[in-house]
Amino acid sequence: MKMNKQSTTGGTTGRWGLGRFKLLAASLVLAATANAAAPPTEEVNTTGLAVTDDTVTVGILHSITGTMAISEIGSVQAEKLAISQINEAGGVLGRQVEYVQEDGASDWPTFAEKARKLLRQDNVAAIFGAWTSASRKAVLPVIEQYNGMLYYPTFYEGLEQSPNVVYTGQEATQQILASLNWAAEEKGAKTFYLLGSDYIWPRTSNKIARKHIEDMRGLKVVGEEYYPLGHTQFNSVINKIKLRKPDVIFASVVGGSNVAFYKQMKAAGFDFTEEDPLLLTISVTEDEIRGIGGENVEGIYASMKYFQSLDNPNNEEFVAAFKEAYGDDMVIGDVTQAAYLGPWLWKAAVEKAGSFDIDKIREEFAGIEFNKAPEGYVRIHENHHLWSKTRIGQAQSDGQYKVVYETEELMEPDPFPEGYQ
Amino acid sequence: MNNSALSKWFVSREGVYYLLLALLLVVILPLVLDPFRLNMVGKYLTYAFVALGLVMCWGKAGILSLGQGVFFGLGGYCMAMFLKLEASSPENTAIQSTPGIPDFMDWNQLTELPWFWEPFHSFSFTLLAVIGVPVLLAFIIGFAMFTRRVGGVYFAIITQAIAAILTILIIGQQGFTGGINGITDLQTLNGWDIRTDEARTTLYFICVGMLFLCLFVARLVQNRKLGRILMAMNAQENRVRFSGYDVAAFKIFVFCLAAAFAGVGGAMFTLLVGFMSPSFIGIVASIEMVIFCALGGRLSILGAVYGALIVNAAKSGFSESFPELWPFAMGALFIGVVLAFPDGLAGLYRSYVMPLEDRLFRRDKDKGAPVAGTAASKPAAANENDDEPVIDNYSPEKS
Amino acid sequence: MFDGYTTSEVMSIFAMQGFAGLSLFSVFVLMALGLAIIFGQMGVINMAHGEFMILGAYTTYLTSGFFQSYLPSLFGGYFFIAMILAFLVCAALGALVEWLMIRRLYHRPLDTLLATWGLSLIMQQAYRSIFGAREVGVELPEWMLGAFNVTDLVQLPINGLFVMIIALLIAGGLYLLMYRSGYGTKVRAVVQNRPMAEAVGINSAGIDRATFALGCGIAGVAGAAFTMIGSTGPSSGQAYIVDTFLIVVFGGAQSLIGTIVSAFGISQAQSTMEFFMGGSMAKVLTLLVVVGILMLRPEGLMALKVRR
Amino acid sequence: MNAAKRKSGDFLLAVEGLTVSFDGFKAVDDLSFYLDPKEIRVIIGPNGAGKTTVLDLICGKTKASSGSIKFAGKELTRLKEHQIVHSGVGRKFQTPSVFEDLTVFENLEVSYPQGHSVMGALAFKRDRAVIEAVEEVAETIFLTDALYEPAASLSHGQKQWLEIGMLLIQKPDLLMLDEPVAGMSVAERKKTAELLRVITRDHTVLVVEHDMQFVGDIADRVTVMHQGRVLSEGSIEKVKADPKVIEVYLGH
Repeated sequence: MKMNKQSTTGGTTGRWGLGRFKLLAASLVLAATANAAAPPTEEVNTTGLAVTDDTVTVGILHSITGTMAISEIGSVQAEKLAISQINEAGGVLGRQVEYVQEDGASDWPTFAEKARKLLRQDNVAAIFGAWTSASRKAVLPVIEQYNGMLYYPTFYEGLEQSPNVVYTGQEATQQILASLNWAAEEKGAKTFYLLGSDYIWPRTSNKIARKHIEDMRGLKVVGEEYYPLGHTQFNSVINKIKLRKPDVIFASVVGGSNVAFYKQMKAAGFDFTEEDPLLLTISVTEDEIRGIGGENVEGIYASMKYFQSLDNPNNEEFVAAFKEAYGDDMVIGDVTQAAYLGPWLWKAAVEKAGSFDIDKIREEFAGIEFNKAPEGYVRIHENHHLWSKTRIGQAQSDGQYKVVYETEELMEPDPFPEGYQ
Repeated sequence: MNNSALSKWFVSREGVYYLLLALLLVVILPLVLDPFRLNMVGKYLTYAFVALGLVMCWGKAGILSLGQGVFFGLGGYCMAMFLKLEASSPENTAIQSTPGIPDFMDWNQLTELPWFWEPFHSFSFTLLAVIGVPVLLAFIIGFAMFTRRVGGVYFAIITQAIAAILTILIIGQQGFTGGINGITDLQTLNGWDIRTDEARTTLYFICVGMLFLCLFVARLVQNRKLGRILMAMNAQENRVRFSGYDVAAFKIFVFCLAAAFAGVGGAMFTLLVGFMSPSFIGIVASIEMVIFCALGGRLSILGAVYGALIVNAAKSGFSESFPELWPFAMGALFIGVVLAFPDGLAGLYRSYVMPLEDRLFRRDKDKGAPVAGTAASKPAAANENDDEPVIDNYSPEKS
Repeated sequence: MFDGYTTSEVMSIFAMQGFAGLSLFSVFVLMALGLAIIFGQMGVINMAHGEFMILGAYTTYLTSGFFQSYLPSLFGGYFFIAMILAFLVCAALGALVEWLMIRRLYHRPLDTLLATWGLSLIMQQAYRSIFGAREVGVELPEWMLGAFNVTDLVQLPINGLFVMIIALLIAGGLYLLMYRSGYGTKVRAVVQNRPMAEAVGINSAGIDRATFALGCGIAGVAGAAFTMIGSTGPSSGQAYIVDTFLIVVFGGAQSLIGTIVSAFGISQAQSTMEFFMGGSMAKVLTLLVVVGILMLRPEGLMALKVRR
Repeated sequence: MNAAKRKSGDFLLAVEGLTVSFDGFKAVDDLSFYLDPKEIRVIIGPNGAGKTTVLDLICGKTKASSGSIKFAGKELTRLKEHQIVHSGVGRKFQTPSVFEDLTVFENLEVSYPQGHSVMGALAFKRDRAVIEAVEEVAETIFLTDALYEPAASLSHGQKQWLEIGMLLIQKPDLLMLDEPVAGMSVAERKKTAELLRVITRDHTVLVVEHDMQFVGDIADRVTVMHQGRVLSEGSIEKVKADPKVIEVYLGH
């Protein structure tokens, strides 16, 4: 079997599809010049990682086939973009970053198998990857066994804190608590209807949401319901919503169900711009809106940490670079941005530690800051999650969100929230 | 089989095929592959158990089940439950609000172990359940369907629906089952760390051993009158029935046998891979297992092993280099096998390679010919004709 | 559950829930009819049925894009064109598939199942390569969005009504075709006695191809209609497999009426249960009941009792 | 008719008031007839008279709507097919249904009345008794030379004999044959008649047949069926002379 190493530098800026043809686009000139200041390999790599005098190899592990490919491709694009930008800026410890990309194929054992391959055979210095909780759970034992480091981009349910993972997305409380406060305080919401796809993330999220709602005076949950993944008929639950008349529908429906749900809500006469009821989702990013259609979700609110429309210089640069690399019609969702942070945070940690060694990097994570994040300033908490803001955006008919609220402070990540379990 | 018959069998053509497979799995692959790749081969072999069951159930008896993943999954979950309980000792889970129960139960506010988890503290019970639970379910389904003469396409669709039901249930009841994430982070088996290379290699050999055990059981069934009845039932169900056989009982038996094989495969999968998740129970996984069997040759016991090895090795190879092409290749495989090679690789081998062998080794053509009545003590006379020839020169690592 | 509601509110909800049941019913009918003729009349299990539906959906997507770019003034009516195109595209592909594949497998029904599954994998990946892995949003003309406000509480979604009308038209049309036309007589003749039908000069191969194409074409129309209420992505078609097959089998093969009765029963059961319990449990219970009844009555609801 | 006065237990087979309907159509309607041990009885009748259905009912392939079938004092209507076979009823189908992939030997061996349970079939051994039984039957059905040929290579007539042989090896008390000479050459018909006469030395035989010449050759008694009922019964001459029978056969 052949090793498929690829190097992306400033040269590889075609659509991501080019990557699959394994174009070797190494920018040797850049690598050579950057090399001058690089510390010797034996000092920065004592554990046999794939680090040479001018290169360091990392792994990208996402599904690019199967049902999850829809969601994960944005993350792959963002990670490759970050890597190529890092290379343009001189690489990491004077070494150009190369990557080996593996396909998890939407299949959890495949993820574990490929993670093992990346760590055992390719000796990658970091893995950027996994998207669903199930794929993360599958690779986790492997990463821990071989002492790798995974940079995981998706907002997720929490309840986990591994020394071998950096969680660049939000855990559940960071997405939920502030948005519920906002709905109660700004919108005067009293009653909530919780609705989700039937698996761990919506169930855990709704558990936290329910607890938080019931802790606030006068607020209550009037319904909580789950539909199997891929379910496409929501008329009955729409009737129940009409019957219960909640102030807020708190939705965590995912995948194809999402499309069906919003189309059928719209058809049943719900105009979300009237905010009666108000729909607050934690699962619809700009990516999903492309499939649902902007006209079907106009007026809904989403609670995320990042929206493509964020108005700050970092984000302007990021959006421009992303579109230049992958085309003008690209949209960038919350997870895509979080995936973009992975390589940068790894670079910062390596440089702070002065070494690629996983054990040395791990010591340095707490407190690492990244000022150039498209979402603004982020910082790594000692529990390996990120401090970040919660933002509420309202969907516009063009498929973008308009930010209507953001927390003053960075929210502290709390993967094991006391009292919510 | 007495000793001389046994030694005779080993030098027979069929015996050589079994020896070659053993040579490949026990000697060649472990020498050629690193522990990581060997573990992957082990994982493919666990699918061979399912394919073997399908050879008996679908190939021989004509019962196509699109729900074999259910039995594979049940066997795997039984093993995973035992391992998870071992991994969730009170010391390991001290930070939980209820120490001593699996982590996902704790997250779902369960405060004590559900009753149906309790017996899985016992290893012997687990071993029993790995076969017993799939067989019990197969018996219930088989009894309900076959005594009412549900068969063919109807049976296929109902088994598919059962796979769908079980998947939704397992995903929805996450407090009891681990939900969509499955049961993960399995560490030790009776104190033995199953994650190390040495353990994985040992488990690989155990898996090969179990596979051969199942192969011999399948071969026994095939070569006895039982096997002939199954084949006969497939062709002329009414004639068998009116020759005095309880057709439903035979169908139930072979369906349970296939379920038992699948259950063993599932348990080995859990041990080799280190977790179990509902994605192996679903419709897609279940149908893929049928293609392993069809590619090897739906009538060929050894073909099932090669089918599983080749399809999975090709899948890994393809998806490493051309991920987009894999579904095309897989689709073409389904269509091609069905349209052009209904007997799979075993059929191709029989038509193209065996004549060559005959010429090369000048085999005694009359050997398999029937023996007259005087040779009453020779059960082999007619049996040898039934023995399925199989491919032996395909290496899964050619990709 | 209904405490604190006025009678009129409760009545409205019942009316709405009845409508929800009917709309699920029409979805099921649309899904199952195409399969029912193929399976019932030819005994072929078409596992790629869902993918044919999605082909219809993508056709609609392309048509909508074409109208938006070139004929914006006619956008309001594009959907009708799209449905006709969806039928034609799917029927053409269906005829091709029958010619290449299915006709060689009429005596091996289980093998058609596997071969069409292979076809479905290829179709899915083709969609992924052509249209991308992401779902596509099909834009609808303004008049098809929104709802009729019957009372303040009772709102009938226009697209739901639209799906119902299409289901009704197709079911009616199919009935006329199968039971009131020369083609239908020939189809039934071939089903009942192929050699005899051939002996009296019916081109049975042609009938098979036409029937398969017709079934696929109806799947295409269903797919086009579902762009209004569901998602259009490479693997969206898989979501329909289990439901569709169960409906057809439950209804009893060879009986179009059976398919409709079974779609009605399953949709009402599911929609009622969804209202009183969670969606997941409702689905599990519905499937269990259907499987249970099928075990007791394997020939399905409406099958004729014949001498076997 | 003297049969009616005797108790049904005296007969090998007593069919009384047998009725079956398919969606309202009565294929067999209140049918009664009786077979003596070692009798050879032929059922004749026009197409659709319900002849094959009667055999189906006796062997359990079709369940009766009402009525009783007593075989050697045992009620058959409540038994399953394989239990009926085990009580001593063998059935040959209209189209020969032998196992084409198996040899003649194996076909007969599969029918050998031993190892009929799943475990029995697993433990079954081909011992001397089996081989002797197979060879004996093979001789009776003129297939000794073809014993190790695959059944697929036999002629149509030979397949019919093989299927009869598969019944014989079960040692049934009653053999039911559905059109045993259909599609046979004249020579084969002769041989078949000969075969049946050998068989009736030890067995009772119930035959459904169209070929009147053949019926005349073999039958002790003939039952004529029409529209699911018995039209006439008796010796072939008596039946041929019955005006009701002439009416049915020639009337339209």
